[in-house]
Amino acid sequence: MSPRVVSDPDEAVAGIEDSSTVLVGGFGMAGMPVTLIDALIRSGASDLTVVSNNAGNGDTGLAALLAAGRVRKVICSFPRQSDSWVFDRLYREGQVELEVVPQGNLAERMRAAGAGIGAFFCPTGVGTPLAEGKETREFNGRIYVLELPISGDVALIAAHTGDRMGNLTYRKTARNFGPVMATAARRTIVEVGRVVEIGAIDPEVVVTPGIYTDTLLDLAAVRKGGS
Amino acid sequence: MSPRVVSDPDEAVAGIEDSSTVLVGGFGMAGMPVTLIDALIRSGASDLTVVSNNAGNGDTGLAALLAAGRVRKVICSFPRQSDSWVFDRLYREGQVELEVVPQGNLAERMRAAGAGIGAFFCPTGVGTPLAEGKETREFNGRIYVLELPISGDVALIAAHTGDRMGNLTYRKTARNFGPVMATAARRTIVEVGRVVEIGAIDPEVVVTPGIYTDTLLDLAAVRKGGS
Amino acid sequence: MSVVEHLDRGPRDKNELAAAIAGDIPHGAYVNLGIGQPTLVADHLVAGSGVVLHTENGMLNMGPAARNDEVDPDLINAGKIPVTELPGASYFHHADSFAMMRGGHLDVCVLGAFQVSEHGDLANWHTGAPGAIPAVGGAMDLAIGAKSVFVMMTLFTKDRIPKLVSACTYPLTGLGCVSRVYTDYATFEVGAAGARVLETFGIALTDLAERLDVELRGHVD
Amino acid sequence: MSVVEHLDRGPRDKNELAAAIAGDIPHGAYVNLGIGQPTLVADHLVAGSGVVLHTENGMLNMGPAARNDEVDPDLINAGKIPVTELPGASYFHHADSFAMMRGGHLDVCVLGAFQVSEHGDLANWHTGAPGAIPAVGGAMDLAIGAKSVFVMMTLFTKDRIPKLVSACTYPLTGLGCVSRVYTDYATFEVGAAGARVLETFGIALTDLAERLDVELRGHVD
Repeated sequence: MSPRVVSDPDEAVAGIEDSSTVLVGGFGMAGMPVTLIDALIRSGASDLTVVSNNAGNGDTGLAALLAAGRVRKVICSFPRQSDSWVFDRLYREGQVELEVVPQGNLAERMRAAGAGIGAFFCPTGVGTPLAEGKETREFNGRIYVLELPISGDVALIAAHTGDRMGNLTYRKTARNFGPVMATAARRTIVEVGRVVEIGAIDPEVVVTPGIYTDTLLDLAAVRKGGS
Repeated sequence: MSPRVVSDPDEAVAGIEDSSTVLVGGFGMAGMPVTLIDALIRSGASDLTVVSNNAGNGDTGLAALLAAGRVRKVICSFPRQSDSWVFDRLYREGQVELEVVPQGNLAERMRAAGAGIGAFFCPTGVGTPLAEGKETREFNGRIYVLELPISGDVALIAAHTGDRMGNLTYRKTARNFGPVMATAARRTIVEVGRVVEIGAIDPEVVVTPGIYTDTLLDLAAVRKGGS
Repeated sequence: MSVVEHLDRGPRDKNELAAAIAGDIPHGAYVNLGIGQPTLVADHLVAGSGVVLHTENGMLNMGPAARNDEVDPDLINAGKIPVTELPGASYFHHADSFAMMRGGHLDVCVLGAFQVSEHGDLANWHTGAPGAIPAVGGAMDLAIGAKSVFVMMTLFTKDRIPKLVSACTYPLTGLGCVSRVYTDYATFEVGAAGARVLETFGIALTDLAERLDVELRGHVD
Repeated sequence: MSVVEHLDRGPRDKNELAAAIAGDIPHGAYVNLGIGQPTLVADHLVAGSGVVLHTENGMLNMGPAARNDEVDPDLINAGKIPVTELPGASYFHHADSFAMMRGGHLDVCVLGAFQVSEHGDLANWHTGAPGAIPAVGGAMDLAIGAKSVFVMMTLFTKDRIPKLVSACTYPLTGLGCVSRVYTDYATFEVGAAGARVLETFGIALTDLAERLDVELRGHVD
């Protein structure tokens, strides 16, 4: 199905249920779907598992979602940052669970979910606390750890341009987790800087094919106050 | 290292040793590195294992390599075609070994080799003769087969444009196996329609980053008789 | 649900089958059409169906076969036939293309078959004949890679042996993967609960049941 | 090979360390510089070195830190600092970026460390302090993902405890992954065969050996 194209952030995130696993794109602020996260907070959805590289910084975005008490568990590679005070407090108070995953495993485990891989043997983390209790096996003289896919009920990502078929392009290092998360969730919601007509994106430069896009939030229309 | 840029096909393939595993790009004739295959035949390298989607057709390209008696084993998804008489004869005479691999497994196993994955559990082929003797395991109620990476000593692929850092773009469905094979071989040799200066390819549209390219054969220069 | 018996006509030809399948593909679906007869389905997808065709050699929104000067050797389908590109197309490499398929992102896949079992097992890659050279291509990936797998085939071989069977005797392509079988004489649902007839063409249900060695659900003798 | 003792000078400062590492990076290498001090190495790579910098958040041929109006929020390095793009750059997503790393395609990775063992084990992600919130980022992937992993660190903690050890006491980042350790007082080779001193700075080899609880190969008392 071609994606729904909407200009109302609340409409974009409507239907995200309590207890969902939500994949949230971005690395630092690059590629962070801030408009969708704000709408998710307004939606009231709670008991969420959030999968994202970081666990929020400052008081906005993911940090605000955490502060609002909507997150049961965070799966991320790097929760502790100089300005991750919201997460730090909730974690120390036992208000939020944490699964720390090496960044490459985070990406590859979501890629596996999107690609139909049941599990994979991975070279990262062997002999470290993050592999404790996990199955290991030797192939060709090297030891690997068995890792399982991470899939989402919903992915919230940001892209640069999207056409009305949902084909997406990204910009510079804001690409990061977006293309992987788009494949790993049952429903992918994308905020884009601009929506263009079908045919306006060169088929050779599409990064996320439209098959992965379910809802497209047109930020240009949001700025204009809807359309 | 930036790739060597050469205009002589024989120089491009020099150093491919007997008993090498050679990944050969292309699906049908689209993306087939015909100039490099011809040079590989002239090089005399023998006892090769060839990994490619097909096992040659007509009397040129891979079929000619097979006819010259240089191939010990073929790993492919679809050897039998209406015009694969060279392979068919050699196979029936017991002159060449065959490993048939589902097309998606062929791609994913090479991707695994390039990505440092030790093995992966795959949904394709469960319960079929191609999974016989392979380990299976259930995850989330679905059965998967354990598949191992396929890596190459050399990859021979074709791309559309390459810059002098080895960044590559492809054209339409000629992209097929090229980007995957480029990651899966210790040495990747690429024939490109044209070589451009560094900076001439938009960083957003690079499909194969230069890190994967070792040798770039400039077909435009080959046509001009070398430069 | 009662079975519709079309007795005022003969069995369906391949174009009628293709049209029937096209009619059952939901609006806006992402669809892969297997090599051979399934490609005929494309001709019957009406404009505005919003159906997007995937070809496993790395493309979404594939257009019709190329004609004359549209032919471009870099633009072919999985059957290696020159095709065209529709607006909104995209290209990707083989690993991404099969990840799309194996990850369950396609809605419908239409395949030919040598045999389909009442439980949805598929045999379509190898006759098992001694000396035959095995060649699987993308068949096993397609079989397990779509939300719904439709088979399009004649119900009987030239020797009048049924191809819908209680258990496949040919080497399997996939287990329990087919949900619907479109044949000249009838359309079936297959799966864990067994086979059920939806429609017949040019044959009465009772006659059909006699010619098959398969228990048909919902069919009362 | 005899050890070079530089006794006419003090220990190296971080810029000297960075310069030494830059000098040991082969021409044209693909290199990832870890967050923090290792990024200083970039300042010492001479023009024409052909070194291509990888940043694991999805870019090859990263340029220097962005200044003034070069700052682009969409263009940052793994430390989330705005950077620039050099001609011949390319962008890719996180799975492709870590596939590049974990597949062993990078030549050199330079990392900071809390501890390195004589056998090349690395501890650089977690002090193991009770109550510390664990945060690994890409450290474990970087540790196992390059053909050579160089560590850049001070040889002693502020409490003068050696960070080159016989066995790490901090939680491990990777096993046997480090090949060379650049410190203020000395450069070491580490690995399966144990630690070996290559050069010392402002300290005699015998004094260095006394301050470490590690057997130094090639060091004769």
